[in-house]
Amino acid sequence: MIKRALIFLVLAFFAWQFLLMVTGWEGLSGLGEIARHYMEKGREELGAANIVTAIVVTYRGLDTLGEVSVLFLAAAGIGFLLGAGRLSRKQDGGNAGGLENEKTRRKASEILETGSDIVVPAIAVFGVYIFVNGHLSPGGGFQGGAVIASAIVLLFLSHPFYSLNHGVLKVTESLSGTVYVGLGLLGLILAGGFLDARFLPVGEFGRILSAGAIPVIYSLIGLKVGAELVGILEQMRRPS
Amino acid sequence: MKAVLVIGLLLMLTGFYGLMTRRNMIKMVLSVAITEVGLQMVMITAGFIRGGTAPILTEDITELASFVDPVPQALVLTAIVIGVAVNALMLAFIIRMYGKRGSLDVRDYTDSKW
Amino acid sequence: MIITALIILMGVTMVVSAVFALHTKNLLMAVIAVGILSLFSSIIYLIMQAPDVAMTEAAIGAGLSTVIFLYALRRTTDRDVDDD
Amino acid sequence: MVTPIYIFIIALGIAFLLPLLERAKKGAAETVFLAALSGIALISWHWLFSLLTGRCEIGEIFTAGFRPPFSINLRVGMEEAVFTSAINLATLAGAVYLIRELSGRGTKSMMLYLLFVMGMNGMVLTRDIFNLFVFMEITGIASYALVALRLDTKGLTAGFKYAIAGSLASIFMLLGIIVIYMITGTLNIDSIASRMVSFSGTAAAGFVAPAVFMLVFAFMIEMKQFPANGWALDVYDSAAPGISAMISAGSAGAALFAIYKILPIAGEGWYMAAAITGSVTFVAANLIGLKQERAGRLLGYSSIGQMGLLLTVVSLGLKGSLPSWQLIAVGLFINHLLAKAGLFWLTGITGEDRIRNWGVIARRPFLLMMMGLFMAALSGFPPFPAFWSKWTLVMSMFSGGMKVWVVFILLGSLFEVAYLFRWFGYAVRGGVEDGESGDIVKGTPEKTAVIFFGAALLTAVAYYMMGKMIDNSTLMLMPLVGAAGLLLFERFDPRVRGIVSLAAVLYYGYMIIPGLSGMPLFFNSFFLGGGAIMLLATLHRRTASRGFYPMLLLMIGSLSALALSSTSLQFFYAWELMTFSSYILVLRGKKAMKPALLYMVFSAAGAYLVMAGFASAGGTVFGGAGDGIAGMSGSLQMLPFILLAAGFLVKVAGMGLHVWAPGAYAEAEDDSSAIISSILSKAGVLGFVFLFIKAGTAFTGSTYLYSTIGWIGAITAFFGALYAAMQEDAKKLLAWSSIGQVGYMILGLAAMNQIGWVAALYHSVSHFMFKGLLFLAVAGVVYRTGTRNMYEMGGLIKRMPMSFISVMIGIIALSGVPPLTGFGGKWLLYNALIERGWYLQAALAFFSSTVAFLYCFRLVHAIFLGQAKPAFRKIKEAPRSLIAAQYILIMAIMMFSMKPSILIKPIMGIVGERFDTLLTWQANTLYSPFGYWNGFAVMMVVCALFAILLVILLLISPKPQKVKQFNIVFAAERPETPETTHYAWKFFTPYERAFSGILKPAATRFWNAVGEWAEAVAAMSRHIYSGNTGAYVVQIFIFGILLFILSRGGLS
Repeated sequence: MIKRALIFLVLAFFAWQFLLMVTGWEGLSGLGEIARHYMEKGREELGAANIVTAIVVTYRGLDTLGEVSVLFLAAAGIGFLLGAGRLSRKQDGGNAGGLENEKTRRKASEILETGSDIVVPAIAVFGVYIFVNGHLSPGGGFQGGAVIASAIVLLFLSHPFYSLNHGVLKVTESLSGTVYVGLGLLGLILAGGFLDARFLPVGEFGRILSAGAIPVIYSLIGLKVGAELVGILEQMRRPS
Repeated sequence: MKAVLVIGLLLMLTGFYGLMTRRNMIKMVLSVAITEVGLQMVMITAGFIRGGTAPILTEDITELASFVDPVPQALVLTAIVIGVAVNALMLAFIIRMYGKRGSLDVRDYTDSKW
Repeated sequence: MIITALIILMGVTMVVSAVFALHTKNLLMAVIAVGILSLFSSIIYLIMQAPDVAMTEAAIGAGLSTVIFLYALRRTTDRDVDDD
Repeated sequence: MVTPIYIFIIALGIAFLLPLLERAKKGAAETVFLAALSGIALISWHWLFSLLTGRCEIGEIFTAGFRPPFSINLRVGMEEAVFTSAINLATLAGAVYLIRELSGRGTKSMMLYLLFVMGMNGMVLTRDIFNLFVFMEITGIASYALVALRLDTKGLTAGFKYAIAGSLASIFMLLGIIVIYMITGTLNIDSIASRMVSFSGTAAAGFVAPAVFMLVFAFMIEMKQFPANGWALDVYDSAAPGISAMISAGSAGAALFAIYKILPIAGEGWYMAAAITGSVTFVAANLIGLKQERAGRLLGYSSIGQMGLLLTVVSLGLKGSLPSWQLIAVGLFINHLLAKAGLFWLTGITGEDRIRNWGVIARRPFLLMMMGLFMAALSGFPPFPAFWSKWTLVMSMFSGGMKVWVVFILLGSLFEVAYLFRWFGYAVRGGVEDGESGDIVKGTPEKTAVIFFGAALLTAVAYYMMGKMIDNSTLMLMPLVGAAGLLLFERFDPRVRGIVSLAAVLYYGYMIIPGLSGMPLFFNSFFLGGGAIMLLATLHRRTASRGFYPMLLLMIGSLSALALSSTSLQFFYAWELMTFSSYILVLRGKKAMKPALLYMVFSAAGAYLVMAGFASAGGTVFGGAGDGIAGMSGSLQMLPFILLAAGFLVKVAGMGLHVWAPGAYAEAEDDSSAIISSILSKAGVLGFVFLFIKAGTAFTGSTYLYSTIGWIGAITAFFGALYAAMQEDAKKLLAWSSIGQVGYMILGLAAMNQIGWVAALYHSVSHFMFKGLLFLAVAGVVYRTGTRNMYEMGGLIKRMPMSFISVMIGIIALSGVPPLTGFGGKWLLYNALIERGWYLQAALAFFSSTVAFLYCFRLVHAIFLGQAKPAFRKIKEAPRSLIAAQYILIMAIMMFSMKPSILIKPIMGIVGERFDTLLTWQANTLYSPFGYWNGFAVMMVVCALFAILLVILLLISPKPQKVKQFNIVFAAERPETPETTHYAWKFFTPYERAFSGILKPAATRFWNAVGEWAEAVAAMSRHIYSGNTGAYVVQIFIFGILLFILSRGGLS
């Protein structure tokens, strides 16, 4: 009873705080200082059409590197938790972690299998397209990586016993990450600072090969994110 | 666009409610996910400018004021990825805990206390 | 105006599905409800002129996240749970 | 300069590459991993040293080639360099410590660790608020997974709780960040801070306030503030100790730094709320820790407490009410970092979570020593950094008028001391409750090395801070250097160590005493001379006696430093050293676990009173006390006087505050008891001397402070004697007697006239001699008989005649009858009291002296006279060195008895001219206004009287008849427990009945009740940490509401 009252009190309090925010909220009427700078100078400084990409990859590149690290950490953590030592049979009672699912897993239907064999590569290519064009149109490494990962999900669905080539996955994961950091370093050495994409020419606006190293970096991010997400999915799927 | 703001904040409150009342660990993570969606909506609203378009430049640069703020979008991008990563990690914890004790009830995991 | 109405409609749906997700006894339904919530939010982002975010939310928040939840469900329980 | 960006490049590059090394040669991954951490550490040290030596400016690092606020920038200033250096050093050491476990878990765990370190560096370095969030997430996620390193249910659960709490914090943080971005248009911390101010009055403020609140709320969760910290406790509790060490030490520091950056953004209104939250956390966590029985969780409570304290310091510092707060914060932080990590590491080595079983560590003297060192550091004993920080903190708080804060901080510290030393007591004395007592704690070489490294580093920082903080630091360092030097001799025979210590004390005395005069001369001669005699007595030791001589030397040295101190800080420093070293000496006694803890808690409380007293007086109370009474200034306020007097009353075991003393005096090792009760008890007397010199006669007229203290002295004297009479245990008897005797000294000092002071100082020396003599004699008897109960002894006069003579002389001197020294003391005291007009007190003191006869008689009668027990028929005289020390004391007593002027004249010189001169000498006769005393003549007369009486006795008494002890003439059967028929069994029962009304140990009951109450509160409050994640979530939210209310209160 006391607990219910407390919960009600908490909700009421935060509702009141949120209400204060809503009533006081006026919304932006114009761009703030840094946003204006990005919109005005972004094109000439970085040559990217998609300013969000410019921000993500360059202006706030350190955030993105951190974000990739978070994903990497989560993948490592999940791998550590679920991969390290087989999930043994119940230690203190209860249902063993989905072991019997392995047996009950049915083979997918013929149509799904064949269909996915055709669709999966297409989706993967689409994913690549998304991150390669990240500096020009909406989308980029994260979205592209996620799309690639969804292709893999489809693969998992259609081929329940499909096993990924872990070597390739691991190498992709490691190398894309390392090269990403390496490109950042190149920015430090050749251009203005760590993760500065301008060590490659800015190029002609609107082309694939423009905006300095942004497309390269975003592609690497895409590969990395894709590999991490696939790794996570693989770990979560596998009842080890 | 106060409507979006209100929806976002309502979702956050719903998430808080779930986090406080649910005992099923998966539902707790779902509550976190709901809260995060709400939060991201608030964040997007914070960058919204009435009449603005997506911050993607075209060959013929138009009036600057006609864009929405790109910065919150970049932040939300990061927030989404981080949120999902953490949720996945929490689920991994749950899977492993379930393997130990065969329960999803958070009250069954109070080994360390006081 | 239509857009506002659409947003409000979606918003109500979202809140309802959030509450549903928290109260249903069926975890699978709960996960799917949250997935729908995410999907709707990505539509709202699109309306709010944030295509990048919308794509991310759709692909990662609504898509992969849901799959991860489903995997987790499969590995923890295959029965409905009682929740107070 | 190497840009700190390389910290991130190294960490990420290596972390990304590590998976590829999984299949590589064994050890390759580990090597690369450690190399990466070393590289990171090197970069931060490189910055630290360059900044310290002024070789470089503050480093501003712009990423992406754009200036802030357009892109994220990092900064390495002094503060950042200190924090990253400390964190990186600790995490490097921690990695070495953990390397086997990490390596056993595969490269993934090393990646996690590496990014954990990177995250913390980022949190410290970044100047972008969103980037701060990202780095916090990195640190957080890495820690969630690392907590579960062992993959046990506890660890997994804790990781899950941590993740839930972390998610909540980041949700609130993002909400705050986005609103702040909205109104300032920037994410750069420096630009935000300046822009936030201009929003305080505008329309936007309406929706900014909730957002700012949520931002602060988020960071408060990260800071593990009470009561939103159950999850954190479970984390410390459940993770592998090596990991807990890193989370407690490292991420705490990074979070602290983060909040240091955030608070100015939130605005000044939040400083007070944060400071209050911090101190509430500090007190609450330490209070609840009192009930904790498990090491990991105990350290968790302590960690959280420290976080609270640090938060208080930082918030008050930012608010501008704490000058030199940076020094305080850095000192506390580094101290916490190393000491806490060290203790966690030790927990990992012993593998024992229940503190009751920590006796396992006692077999490893090195580890035990390390534990003692970390304990000392954590509780703020000198010379460790926390000591200097706490001193500065309390001083600045008092000078800023923040007295209530001081009360809370000292209270929290006291709780912390209580539970830490309770644990340490178990480690030294607890033994092993269950299981095989045979298992020896194993530590791998690298783990032991890491612990040693931590301790060494702590000592180095301590040395550095000491040099900065204290005047005349070389002199003040001497006791520590001496003790440390003695450690080198630990492997030698105890006699060698004893002789080396003795030589050290003598040489030290030879070096300093000639240059002294006044009170320092008196007390130094007393402490060092007495110490030397007592050291001689310890030479009978044949047991290993690990750590005994270093601590003894430290105690004697710190007493000397106490007498030499010329500033308050020096005084307090020496005082605390003395407390710690004597605590260890007490703890060495076989049954001393509880008495030692009581001693420590009371001493710490007394010390805090003293510290508060100094602080309330503005810092330099005892400056100039070295001049003796001539420096009497009368410039003390009421509050400092009371605080200091209360502190010293604890030390002299004034009635009501004495409950620690009987146990501590009696339960120490037998020779230590002699030292502690005869020498150490005078430290409080010294305190009063210094205090009264400073206070002068300021309070004699207007208030009754002096007479209150006088009364306490008189009552102490009375009750000490009374309780002594009721004891069955010879050492307890002497202990109570000591308490009573010190009461006389306080009474004499409080009289504030020349005779009183001469009486007090004279009696100090005299008491040292006879009480040392008695304790040593009893030590010899206990050594031979193996018991302390007097009714089990008897008839030892034949076996131990030398000891008998000692006791005989001792009790004559003690009871204050002519002709021995005790008489002079009493005579002077009565003169002083009558001169002052304190007739009632004089009467009480006189009555106490008569009571003293009761126990004196008993001491000699029960032990030495009567029939010898069969078991003791063959025992030998006490060891030679004990006897030698006793006879030196006897010679001194004889000499001073016959020629009191040797002692009294110098004392009169030292007391000096400030009081009206009442005492005069004519030849060997001392004249007071009320009479005269010629020691030599008295001696002659008494000796003659005794000789005549003896002759008469021999002539008239019939032939003596020998009777066997249990020859029961009047009954037919032999009693079942023969001891109870011993005439010394409950000898004074009739008196006990007569006095039963006042003998009820009211003080003991009172303090027991206080202790029980504190424990009950702790037991009750800790139930909020139910271990239920859902409940923790609710607590976090409730904490939010409380924080909000607090901030409103702070704003108005």
